[in-house]
Amino acid sequence: MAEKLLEIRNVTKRFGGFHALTDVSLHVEKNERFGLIGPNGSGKTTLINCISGALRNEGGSILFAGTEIGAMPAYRRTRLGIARSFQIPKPFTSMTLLENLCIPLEYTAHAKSHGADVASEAMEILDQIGLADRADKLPADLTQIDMRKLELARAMAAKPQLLISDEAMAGLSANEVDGILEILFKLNEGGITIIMIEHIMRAVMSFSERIVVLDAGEKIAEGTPDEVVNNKEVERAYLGE
Amino acid sequence: MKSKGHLLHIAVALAVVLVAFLITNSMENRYYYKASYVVLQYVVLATAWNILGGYTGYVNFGTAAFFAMGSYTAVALIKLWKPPLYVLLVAGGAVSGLLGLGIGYLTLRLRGVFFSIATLALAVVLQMFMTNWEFVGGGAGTAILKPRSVPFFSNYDEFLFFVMASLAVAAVFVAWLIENSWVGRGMAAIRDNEEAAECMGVPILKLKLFATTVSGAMMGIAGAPFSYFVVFIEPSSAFHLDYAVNSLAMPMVGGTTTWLGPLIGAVLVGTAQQIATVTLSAEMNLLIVGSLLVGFVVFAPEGLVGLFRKLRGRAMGRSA
Amino acid sequence: MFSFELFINALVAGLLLGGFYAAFSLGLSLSFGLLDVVNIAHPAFIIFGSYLTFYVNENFGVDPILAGLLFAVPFYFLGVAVYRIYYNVFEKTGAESLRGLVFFFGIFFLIEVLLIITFGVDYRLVRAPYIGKTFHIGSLGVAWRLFVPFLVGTALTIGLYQFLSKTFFGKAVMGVAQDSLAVRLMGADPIRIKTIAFGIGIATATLAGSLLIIIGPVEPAIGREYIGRVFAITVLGGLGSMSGVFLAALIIGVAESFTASFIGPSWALAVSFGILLICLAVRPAGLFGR
Amino acid sequence: MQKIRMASRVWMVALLAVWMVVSFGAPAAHAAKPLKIGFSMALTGGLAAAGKAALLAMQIWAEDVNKKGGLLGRKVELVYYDDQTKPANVPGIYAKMLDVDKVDFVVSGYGTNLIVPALPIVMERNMVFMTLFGLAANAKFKYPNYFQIMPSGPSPKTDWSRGFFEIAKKQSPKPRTIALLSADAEFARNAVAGARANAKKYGLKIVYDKTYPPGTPDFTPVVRAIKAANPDMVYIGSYPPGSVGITKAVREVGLNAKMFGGGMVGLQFTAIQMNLGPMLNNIVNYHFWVPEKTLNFPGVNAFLKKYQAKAPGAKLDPLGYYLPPFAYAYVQILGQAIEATKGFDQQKIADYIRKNTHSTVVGKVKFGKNGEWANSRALMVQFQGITKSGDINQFNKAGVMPVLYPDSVKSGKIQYPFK
Repeated sequence: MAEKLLEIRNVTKRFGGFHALTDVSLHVEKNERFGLIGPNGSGKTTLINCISGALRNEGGSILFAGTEIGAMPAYRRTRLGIARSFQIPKPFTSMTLLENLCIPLEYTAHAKSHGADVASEAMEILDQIGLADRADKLPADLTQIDMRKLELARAMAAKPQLLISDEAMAGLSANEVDGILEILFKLNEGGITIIMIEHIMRAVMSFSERIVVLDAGEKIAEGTPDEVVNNKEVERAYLGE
Repeated sequence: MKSKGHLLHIAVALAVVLVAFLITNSMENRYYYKASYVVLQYVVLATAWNILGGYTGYVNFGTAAFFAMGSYTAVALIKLWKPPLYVLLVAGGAVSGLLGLGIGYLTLRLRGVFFSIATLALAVVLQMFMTNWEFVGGGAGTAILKPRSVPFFSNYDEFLFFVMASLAVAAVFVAWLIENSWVGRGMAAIRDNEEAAECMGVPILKLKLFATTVSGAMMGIAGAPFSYFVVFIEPSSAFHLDYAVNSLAMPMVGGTTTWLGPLIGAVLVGTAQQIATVTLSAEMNLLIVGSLLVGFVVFAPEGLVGLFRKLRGRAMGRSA
Repeated sequence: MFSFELFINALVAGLLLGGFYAAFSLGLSLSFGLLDVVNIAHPAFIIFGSYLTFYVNENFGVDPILAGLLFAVPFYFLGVAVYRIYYNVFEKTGAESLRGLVFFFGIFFLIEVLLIITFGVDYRLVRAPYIGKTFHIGSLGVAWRLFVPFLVGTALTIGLYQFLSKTFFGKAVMGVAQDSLAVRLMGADPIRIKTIAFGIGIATATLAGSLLIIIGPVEPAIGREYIGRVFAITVLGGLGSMSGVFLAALIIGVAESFTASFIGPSWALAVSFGILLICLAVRPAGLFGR
Repeated sequence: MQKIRMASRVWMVALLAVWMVVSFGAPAAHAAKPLKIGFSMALTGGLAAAGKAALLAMQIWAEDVNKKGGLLGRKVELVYYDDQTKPANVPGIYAKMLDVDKVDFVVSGYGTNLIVPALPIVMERNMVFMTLFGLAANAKFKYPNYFQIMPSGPSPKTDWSRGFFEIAKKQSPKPRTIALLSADAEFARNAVAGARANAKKYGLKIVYDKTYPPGTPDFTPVVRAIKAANPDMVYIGSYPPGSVGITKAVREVGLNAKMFGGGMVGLQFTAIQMNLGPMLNNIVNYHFWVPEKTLNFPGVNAFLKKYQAKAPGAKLDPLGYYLPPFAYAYVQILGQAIEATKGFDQQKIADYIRKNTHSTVVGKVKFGKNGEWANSRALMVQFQGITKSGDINQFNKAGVMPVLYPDSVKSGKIQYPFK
């Protein structure tokens, strides 16, 4: 039995009268490739916001590597090893790509020794992801695909144990999707656990070892990609009745 | 490389202070000291405003409140036991710094605009308290007698000029330090995208509180010698909206992302205002500030520093 | 010093004042609350309205309320123009938060200066038959000077409320506030809707301006005294809720009136700002917010 | 890249320094001939209405003097700057006038807040300092060469309102209680502080004593609270917006008090008088000059005629009773002293002003303690017989605002009680 890196127990979140998440429980194992899917408005983004700390869950608990993190501010969760990319890229617009990467390096990877020389490290990551030649550019000058890559590169710079990739491939061409998938596989081989949230089924199904399906704030299915595809509940959720 | 940069800047800063001191010993004309004092005071205020507004992206409309609290702290102490000026500076800075910390703690969890509104309200509330606090003169105001003489300087005006020049140098130096440190880079991340910054491990609340505190303290320090400068202090002039407008317009004109921006803005706009005061009518003075503010925000959002860079970039592009 | 008569009169005076405050704050609630445009210059537009009212009242004897209604039309277009600039320069580029605020602050300042240059700094007043007269209901005295603004403020609230909740366009405005993507899917242009809504917000400013100058004398810089107050009301009312704004305005009005009657007028403003600061710290969605 | 940036920054800083030096150092050309009198004046900001009227009066004086060939053969030239009603601007302006413009004399701007900041620099140079409407501004500094033209008297704060109490004392039934209300600002607070002291002296019980902040839109709650306290007299220290608001609220709410008024700034201004009209009737308020026979001093009517000819064009108070004659008088005294001492010696002129009685457009002026008038002539006038609003001709003749106090210039009888 593999070690549980992230464990979510009975998490609930409301916005006013609207139940965004009801009693959701799931776990992610160490070094797993984990898929999270569900129709629009099913609560995926709310759930990862609760994990990353942008939102606070109301009921239940969230454990990361055995530590309860539900009450922690987001930056401390990042320092524990949870990094995320955003669905709509949120780069630091006034900084070059290199400087963008220096922020997580300085504040997370080297949080204890501020001022360490992080530029060369940032350059390495840019090199890995294929943005090295644009290190001096501003995010505004990037193409859609490079923007996605920057988003991932910045998350990588936080040196996470767990990387949450929030629809990193939306709007990309098939070739570009493969490019991103390749990066994610490589990261996973390097020992990083990955949660992928994605609408592009081809990508999730080929990437994930295990998938959880959310619908209307509740978990309706869990299993291998094959199991999930053949699940009736899932079919109903996606196609409607 | 890094420590060399520090040394150079410290040397430049000390040199400016020394020059200010030498000027006081060679020039007699009082007007230049008074006018320069006002301009230098705005260098401090604009730089202070920019640490929060320009670096971190939170708009403070309450500069007057922080400035006036520094002044009134000094007035209270002068009424109590007439301490030396450096005590006033420290106390004024402490009170306004705490004020910044408090207002930051109250509102910085919210969207930035609420912080701005709160600072607006803060100025009104504090003005009301000062108006009702009879010990420091209340609404009627109070006259402050400045010390007759001071060692090394031939009169107190020169001394105040020297103090304010040193404070301006110190303020710009602090801004430079912050800008070029991990703290400054974290602030810039907050300004660019707060949510992303936090997810990249930046402790946003702590940094924002640091910014409000330092910025508030610097404004308070700038306000501390004010009562000696005007010798008469009353709430409506100490809390004058001009401080809020100018300390915001100056960085906008100069450029908000570097320490140089507020310095350029304060010197240009401040000097222009001093000249306008003695040449044009004051309506024109206000009109100029207002138009500059709107004009720069609309047409040159990066300020003069940004314009300058753009021009040079173009020139370099051509030569390359 | 406490008596029932004083109490009831303070209550009524506060409610009347509140009705006027509502007229003052509705436009801001529309732009700030619904459109997310932090129009800090709103009070300046109001003072501008006061001066136009003064001008036609002084020179042509036009009734102030009528003047306010007349100028609503040009003010609408003024609002449209301001929003167009704001949109093109700030919203489109996503730079609205900091620079947009500063932009409106500059507008505030410019309006004030232009008023000073045109009209001078003297206090200006208007004449109308109902100023200075009172009617009585038992021991309750009600000044027309305050009752008229209250009525107009109430009417304006009801009008805007009906407009936003009943008409197609109003619903589109509410839609923009919640989700501009959804509005675009409905086939409406959110920018056009925002432009019109902002124009309406500025149009209310002239009416509020004529009410202001009915109540008391006006000088160019008086708008500053109101910035904090209108934001207090707007935030307290729960951004963008017309009925919430009205209730919040009444609460602030009554709070000020009671403070003035029983504690002393010097603390009246502090009470409303105290309410604002507490509200921001404890419940930023406002008392009546969602 | 980094290095280039560094170098350009150093350049920019250097440029800034040059700009500062050049802009301040631009030499001011000055001819030796004219006699320069320098002052700051509130031409914008809160006190601008008064400041502009004062400036016009001073310009009329300069014209009058120059028409007669100037002072000791030198033409008078007024050097003035707008202080924007901001005390912080005043020290710089006086330093500039003295060190750059090299003025021969300085006089003050309008109002306590703008007089005090100029005092230290004037004191350092031992210059004579004529000032315009400071309320006890010299109490702390006790500068011997300071002379203040407002006729409040040797103990300004209490003399200011004494008339109000002297009048009340003589009425029957005699008032026993008083309510005090003051605006939260310099003059009003001081005026009411004086009234408070007087109330104690005259044995009145204070039943209400509050302040209100600027920006108060509605005064009915305050007036009701005062009414509930049921005072026999009400003394108000207020600025124009408050004066108008309070007067309207009093007319709407009604008041049982037998005397009402005191230190309400604004009720002296023609525009406000025209707007309030009959609402003013019976209010007893301070004033400085009204067109009564007892105040018809030599020269004042000639001055007002010139003033009234120019005022409409400058958008100023069309009648100019309140402040302008005094603004004329304070420079008039300086001019007379220069001529009498036949020289420009500051100390001699100051001594002359201190020792002599001066004949001016505001009557005979003698200075006493702290440079205030030796004897108070703070007027209390009452509005009487105003029938309609909007008519300027009601206010430009005798009998509308008869002087009730002091007795030396008394010109009418009080209508009592307040209705």
